[in-house]
Amino acid sequence: SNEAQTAASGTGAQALRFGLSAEPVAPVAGALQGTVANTMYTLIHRGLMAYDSSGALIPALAESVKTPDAVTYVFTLRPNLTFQDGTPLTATNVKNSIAYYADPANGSGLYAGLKDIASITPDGDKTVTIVLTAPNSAFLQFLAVPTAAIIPDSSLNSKTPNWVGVGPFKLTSQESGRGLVLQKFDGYYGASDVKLSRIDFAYYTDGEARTNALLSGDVDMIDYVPWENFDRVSAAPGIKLDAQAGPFQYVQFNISRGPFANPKVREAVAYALNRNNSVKAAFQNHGKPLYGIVISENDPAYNADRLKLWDYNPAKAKQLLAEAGFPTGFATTLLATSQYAFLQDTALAVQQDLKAIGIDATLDAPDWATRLTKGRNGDYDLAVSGDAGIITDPSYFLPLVTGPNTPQRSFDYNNPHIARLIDDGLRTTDPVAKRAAWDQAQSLIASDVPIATLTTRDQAYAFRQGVTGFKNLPGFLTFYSGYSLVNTSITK
Amino acid sequence: MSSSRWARALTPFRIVVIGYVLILVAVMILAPVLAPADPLAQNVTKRLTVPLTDGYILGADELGRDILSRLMYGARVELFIALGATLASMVLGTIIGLLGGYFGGLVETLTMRVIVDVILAFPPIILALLAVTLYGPGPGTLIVVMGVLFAPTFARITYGQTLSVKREEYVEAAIAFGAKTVTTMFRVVLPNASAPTIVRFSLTVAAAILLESGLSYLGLGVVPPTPSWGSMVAQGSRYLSSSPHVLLVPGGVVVLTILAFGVLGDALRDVLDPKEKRRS
Amino acid sequence: MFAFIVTRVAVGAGLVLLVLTLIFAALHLVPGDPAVLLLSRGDGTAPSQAAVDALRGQLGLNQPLVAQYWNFLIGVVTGDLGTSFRTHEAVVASIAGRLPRTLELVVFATLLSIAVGIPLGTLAARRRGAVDTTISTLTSIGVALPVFVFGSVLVLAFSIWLGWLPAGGFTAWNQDPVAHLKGLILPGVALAVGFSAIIARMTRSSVQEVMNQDWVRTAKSFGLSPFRVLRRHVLRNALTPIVTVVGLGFGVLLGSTVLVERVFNYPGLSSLLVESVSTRDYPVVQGIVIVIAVMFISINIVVDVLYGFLDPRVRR
Amino acid sequence: MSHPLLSIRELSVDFETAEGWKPVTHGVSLDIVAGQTLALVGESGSGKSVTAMSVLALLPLHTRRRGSILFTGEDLLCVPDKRLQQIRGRDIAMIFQEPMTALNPVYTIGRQLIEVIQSHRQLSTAAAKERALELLRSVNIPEPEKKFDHYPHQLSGGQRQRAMIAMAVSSEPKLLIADEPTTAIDVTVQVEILDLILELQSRLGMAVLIITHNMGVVADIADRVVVMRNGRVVEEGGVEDVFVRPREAYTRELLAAVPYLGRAEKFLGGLEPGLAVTESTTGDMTTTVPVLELTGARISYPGSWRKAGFQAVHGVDLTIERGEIVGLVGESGSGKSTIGRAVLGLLPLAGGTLKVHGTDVSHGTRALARQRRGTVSMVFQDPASSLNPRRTIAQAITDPLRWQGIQLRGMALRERAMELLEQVRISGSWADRYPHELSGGQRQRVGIARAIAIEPMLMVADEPTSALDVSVQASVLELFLELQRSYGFSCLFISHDLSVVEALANRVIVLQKGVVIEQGSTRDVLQRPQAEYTRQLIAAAPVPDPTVQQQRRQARTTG
Ligand SMILES: Nc1ncnc2c1ncn2[C@@H]1O[C@H](COP(=O)(O)OP(=O)(O)OP(=O)(O)O)[C@@H](O)[C@H]1O
Ligand SMILES: Nc1ncnc2c1ncn2[C@@H]1O[C@H](COP(=O)(O)OP(=O)(O)OP(=O)(O)O)[C@@H](O)[C@H]1O
Ligand SMILES: [Mg+2]
Ligand SMILES: [Mg+2]
Repeated sequence: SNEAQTAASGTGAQALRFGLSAEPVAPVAGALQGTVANTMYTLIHRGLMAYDSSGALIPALAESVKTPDAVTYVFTLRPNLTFQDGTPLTATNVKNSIAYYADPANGSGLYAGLKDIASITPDGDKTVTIVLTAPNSAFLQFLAVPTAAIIPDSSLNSKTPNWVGVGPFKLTSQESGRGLVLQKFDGYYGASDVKLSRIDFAYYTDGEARTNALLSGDVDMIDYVPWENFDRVSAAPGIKLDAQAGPFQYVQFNISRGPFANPKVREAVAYALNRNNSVKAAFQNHGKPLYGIVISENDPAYNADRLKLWDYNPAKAKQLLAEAGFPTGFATTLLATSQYAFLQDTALAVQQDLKAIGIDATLDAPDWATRLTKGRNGDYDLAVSGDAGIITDPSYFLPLVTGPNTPQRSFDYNNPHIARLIDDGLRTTDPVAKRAAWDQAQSLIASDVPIATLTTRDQAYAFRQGVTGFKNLPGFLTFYSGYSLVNTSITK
Repeated sequence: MSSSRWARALTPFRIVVIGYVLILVAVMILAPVLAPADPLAQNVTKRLTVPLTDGYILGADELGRDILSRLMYGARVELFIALGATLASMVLGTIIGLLGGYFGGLVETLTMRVIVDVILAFPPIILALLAVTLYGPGPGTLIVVMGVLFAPTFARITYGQTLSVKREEYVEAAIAFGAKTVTTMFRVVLPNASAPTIVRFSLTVAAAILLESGLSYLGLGVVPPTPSWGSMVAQGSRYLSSSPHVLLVPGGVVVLTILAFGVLGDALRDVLDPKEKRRS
Repeated sequence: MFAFIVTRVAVGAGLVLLVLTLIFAALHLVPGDPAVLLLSRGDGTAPSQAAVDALRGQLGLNQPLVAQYWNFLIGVVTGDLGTSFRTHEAVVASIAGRLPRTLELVVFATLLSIAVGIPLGTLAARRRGAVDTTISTLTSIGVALPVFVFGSVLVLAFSIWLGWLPAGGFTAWNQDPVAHLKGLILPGVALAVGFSAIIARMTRSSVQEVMNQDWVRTAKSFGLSPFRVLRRHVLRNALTPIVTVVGLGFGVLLGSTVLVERVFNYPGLSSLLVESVSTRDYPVVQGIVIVIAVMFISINIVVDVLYGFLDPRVRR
Repeated sequence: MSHPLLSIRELSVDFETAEGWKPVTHGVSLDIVAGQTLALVGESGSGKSVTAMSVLALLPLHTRRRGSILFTGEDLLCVPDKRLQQIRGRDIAMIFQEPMTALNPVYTIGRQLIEVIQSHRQLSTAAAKERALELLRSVNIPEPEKKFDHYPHQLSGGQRQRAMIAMAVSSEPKLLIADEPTTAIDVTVQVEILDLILELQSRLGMAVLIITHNMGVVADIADRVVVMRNGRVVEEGGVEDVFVRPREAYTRELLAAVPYLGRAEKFLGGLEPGLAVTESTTGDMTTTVPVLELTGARISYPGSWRKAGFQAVHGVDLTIERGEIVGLVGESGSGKSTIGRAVLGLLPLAGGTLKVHGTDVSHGTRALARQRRGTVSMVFQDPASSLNPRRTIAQAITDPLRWQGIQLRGMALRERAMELLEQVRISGSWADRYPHELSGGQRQRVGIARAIAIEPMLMVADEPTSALDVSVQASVLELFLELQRSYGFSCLFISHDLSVVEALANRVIVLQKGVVIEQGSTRDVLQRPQAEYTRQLIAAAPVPDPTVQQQRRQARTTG
């Protein structure tokens, strides 16, 4: 059937059949709605900034960005930008969109990054000037988050499905539960470089089914290859696997009660974890042990010497426990979820590690929805989580040490010192100072242990050999790899 | 029950099957003595070891745990849950179906409609979620959930049979000879309506193991790392193409056990049918 | 019979209301906040409380429960099942899109199971010994094989190695009838394996029971062919428990094809239900439950009427 | 003698039991010539039905036949199944002993008839239906068009039996095997059925193998008689010879036990029906309440689906005093069994009142039903379907005792079961058999044993001796009289056999089409019948004397 459609859409047309790991929810302006939603945003929408195939920040709707001073950004828009519904994109649209995302009342996930905006001024039709209250080295990264798209004013509410963008592809049809079709949007500013004429997305929730669809030739490309299938997929002839270290896993603590209120106990946990085991157990070795806090190699704060805050040292862990007053350990609970097998396996590995130092943790593995509620309400002692920053700047770590309780941070944990240091790093324009602040923050993290990190995991796309130009973006950006579909082409 | 009917029902095949079940029971009881390793001990470096290597007789699972030991301990959990749930649902369902079919009218509406139809129409996953929320996960909750889920099947089967059997003349005869209603229902109608129930029993054991597997998969079942066959199958299915033994070994045991219960169910049916004389 | 059906339908309506109430209560009892879930990235950061509150307000979740329940009932009565929290699609529309697919799959699987199960069970009952043992082994494997395992094996064999059939997915009939039918085969077979095994088992027992009856001897004595005796005098009389099981199985399949739908990526009702439960998409869950309840109750009415057709003694 | 159509030679049938092969018949030999009727008589359980069923290989599985069965020269023991299938129904047709269980409950008798008709002849369904109706008419089923659409359970015992007969004669076979074909049919209809058979016989040269306990029937239609006992043929000969000059002691015994209408005093060793308690001494009717009192009873069967209900009994008055045996006779389908079931509370009254022991139980509430318990019992017309197939006969007999809390100890129960079995002349060692392992007559006796087990005050006995050979019948009847004498039990005795009624009943009630047309003391009714129907009945009652029967038949055909 797909072939038939391709033929119908004209000769020389390139149609990519993409097996997507979930059905995208109806996009809501500003909301962070998950991996597949991000993929849709990268295709349908555009913001002022974007990432190129190497993961470098590039101007998108903005032709250029000038920063006359540390708090001023002047964006010059590309000419003749039009939305997919035919209306022109104006500087006012830019202002309205960004202002909307900067307002916490709108439920925007970008609020943290945009809250420093003091003013947004459209100058005529071409330029928009944004002034911040303080310097923010991650500001442009926030604008490159796919959801920071510039959209028609009519989409700036939580009711209208946010399907109209200025991106390279346009939604043409959608069938609930089955898939959707995107067609090349000729009004896109870079349309001449876009090779694909259309992308047929089919939803494959089950990882095995997704893999099989690729292997049997039902689709050309899939996202989120299950770790169990990495080897099978890379071994398959004519199939290419593109993996990048992505999110990180960690143990979070409930600080409000019990032994984990004591930093020594948390530190003991951090030393007790056999991270090599976790990588094997949960990701069939397709990940890396993580002894500290993830940071992008490209970030000025990156310091190869400070990547290890803890190591695997059960003896030390026991000693720390004894110092904390638990020489014989104690019993506790470990919250995970059964909905994501990798989290459950991670939890099982952690459970065994804890047992080795005398902490007897009973596993609680409800479904994801319940897991979130429990996490949010502090209804746990220990929990395992996976997370990724929406930006690569180390300030992604802020919500884990300060701010309101969320399901995935240590419950009631709050360390203003660490928060301050990270914030300092964000505010400075001096790379050296940023690195110093981050180093200092790391020292505090090492002993106060807001979370005990465990592993990073690889996120992989896989595609037929005929698919070229696609690139899985490194690190957290892997979730924004849809950006590189702009450069992708396909030969049958 | 004459011993001869038992003797007749015992074909060599069935004797082998009974032997298997006895072994199973022995393993259940003696798991701590027989198991070669701690069923919970992980050795991730040995993960997915294939059978008969490195001292893993049946191989190791994704966390490097000894599959044989997990199977042995898992038998306890599994059979407790599967048999418990099946028995509970059978007793419950049969009584409901019998009441509904025998009395008809309001009793039928209350039993077959208000209880059975409503349970059937209620999505199992929500029921399971609810039960786990209210009682916490674990074998007890599983038995309750599956007992409730399977009872309607037994009820409907018994109901259908009861409708027919209660019109038989020997039932009238029992009534005429003063059998109390309870006696008529349970001693006269039920034995003559129960052949499908017996067959269904073994099928339900199978369904229970499968459902346990499914629920474990959804985190509504046995709490990991406690081994249960169902959860082993569920976990193992992820490795179907890469390390099939993780699935095939517990899967095989499940199949064998279900086969055994099926064969025993058939044997029991044959024994309970006085007209069944044939030797297989 | 007419009165019987009318009463049953009336009672059925009451039951649907009961199911509705129970499902409403259950959904609100089960933890998990739809707003939080909607605003959470797959497994990433959590949304701000302000955003959650705003969304809750918009979804109507901040109203008192009684009011929510009332609105829900009014909606049901007026045929408006609301819109999905997740996709903003009208619930009626999403169900209307998916129900026919599931129905088609389930009907296909049921017919296949009947076509395989009844002959197999009859054969087992008539021929004892090796045939019986073989069939009973096969059916045990059939009931013991989890669909997700058997389904995966089917895909490996027929899609990846042989490449005869699609690994999954769904093609609309009007798009490509052949592809549509091809897409039905593997999931249908995967569903039918367990179901046909169950039917075979029930048939075996039931047929055995009837074969010993005197009227079978009468039929034989008049020189009816063995096949005719079997069909008209054995199977026909053995049908009651088989019909029960088929009716039940059909209903159960309707609501629980989720695993098959997953393995074969078949966009049916069941996967929508499970997805909606896991995202706490209340309107969709409620809508599907209504549909399934109505179908279940109707099937049971049909089965009960069938009992009368099958056995004149139970007519009323 | 011409060449036999069917020739059974040295036939031995064994049943496989837990203890190995158990022989049931030993070297049975008999010949049937075309156009002739052979009557197979003998003790109940002697292997008559087994022999008959061997012919068409209809025995249950796990039986073994040895010897030979030659049918037109072909040995049926060795023919392939396909051939057997051709012979069955077309060349040899069989009427089974128990028509309730022999008919498929889920098809109307019409459909079953059509199926049989079409099985050996290419006929359109319409033509087959026509033929079916014709057959129903020829076996004297009232309102055949209506009954055509009835299911077996909606027919009376005799109607089912006639449906069975219609099926068997539908193909006009060369050989008709009739196993007790008229047990549930009143004598007037019986005569017509026998006429039908004889007519077929003379028209087609059909041979008939009839198994019966009714010596009157034997005398009426048989050319030759074979007497069986304990699985062996003990005597064989022409009908005259056997009746007039029986050679074997057993045959003589058998004939001596035959009741003869109008000669009740010779029967039952001179025992006479006991006198009803009320009549016996004072004649004062007010001091004792009747055991059973039906006034203006109307009984209907409910309709189902679109079919209307059927009123079977229209305003019947019936009283049974304590210690009285009342014979209920009448046309087949006249509502006798229906009344019996109503008395037991198995059917509700649509009108009128029913009093048991003076208590009004017309509106069968549970409490009233309980009162009836322990005092009223029943022998069902169809022994096969009224016995629970999953209970051994000992259990079947003692279950009522346990249900009524009369005796609850294991061993005692078993002993009582043995004792009751012996009373109906079944060996106590059979206690653990299941009903399907018995012969028809044995099953019937189990039903009787069950009914007397609770020592009821009132018993409804629906054709309790129809399947019994005369000698067993005699002992059962004696048993009844003994019970009547020993504790004054009362009985509603439903029967088609007027000679039995005469021997046993104090009073007789004649029923026709759901209405009582005559009642009175046995002597009055049977010797001075008032109603035309009663007169017909008495005239039609066969007598166990070939010469008399011969004369009657001649009188009928000429007159
Ligand atoms: N379940 C039923 N539904 C409708 N009609 C019935 C039903 N049972 C019996 N009848 C009808 O009621 C009438 C009386 O039946 P009943 O069995 O009382 O006759 P009977 O006098 O015992 O005859 P027989 O001597 O043949 O046994 C018959 O005409 C029969 O067709
Ligand atoms: N299925 C069986 N299993 C064991 N014994 C049986 C079975 N069927 C019949 N018999 C026995 O075989 C013997 C002959 O039975 P059969 O039915 O031929 O008797 P019958 O002469 O027809 O008697 P009746 O006049 O009582 O019908 C009986 O003693 C009976 O108990
Ligand atoms: Mg007989
Ligand atoms: Mg009768």
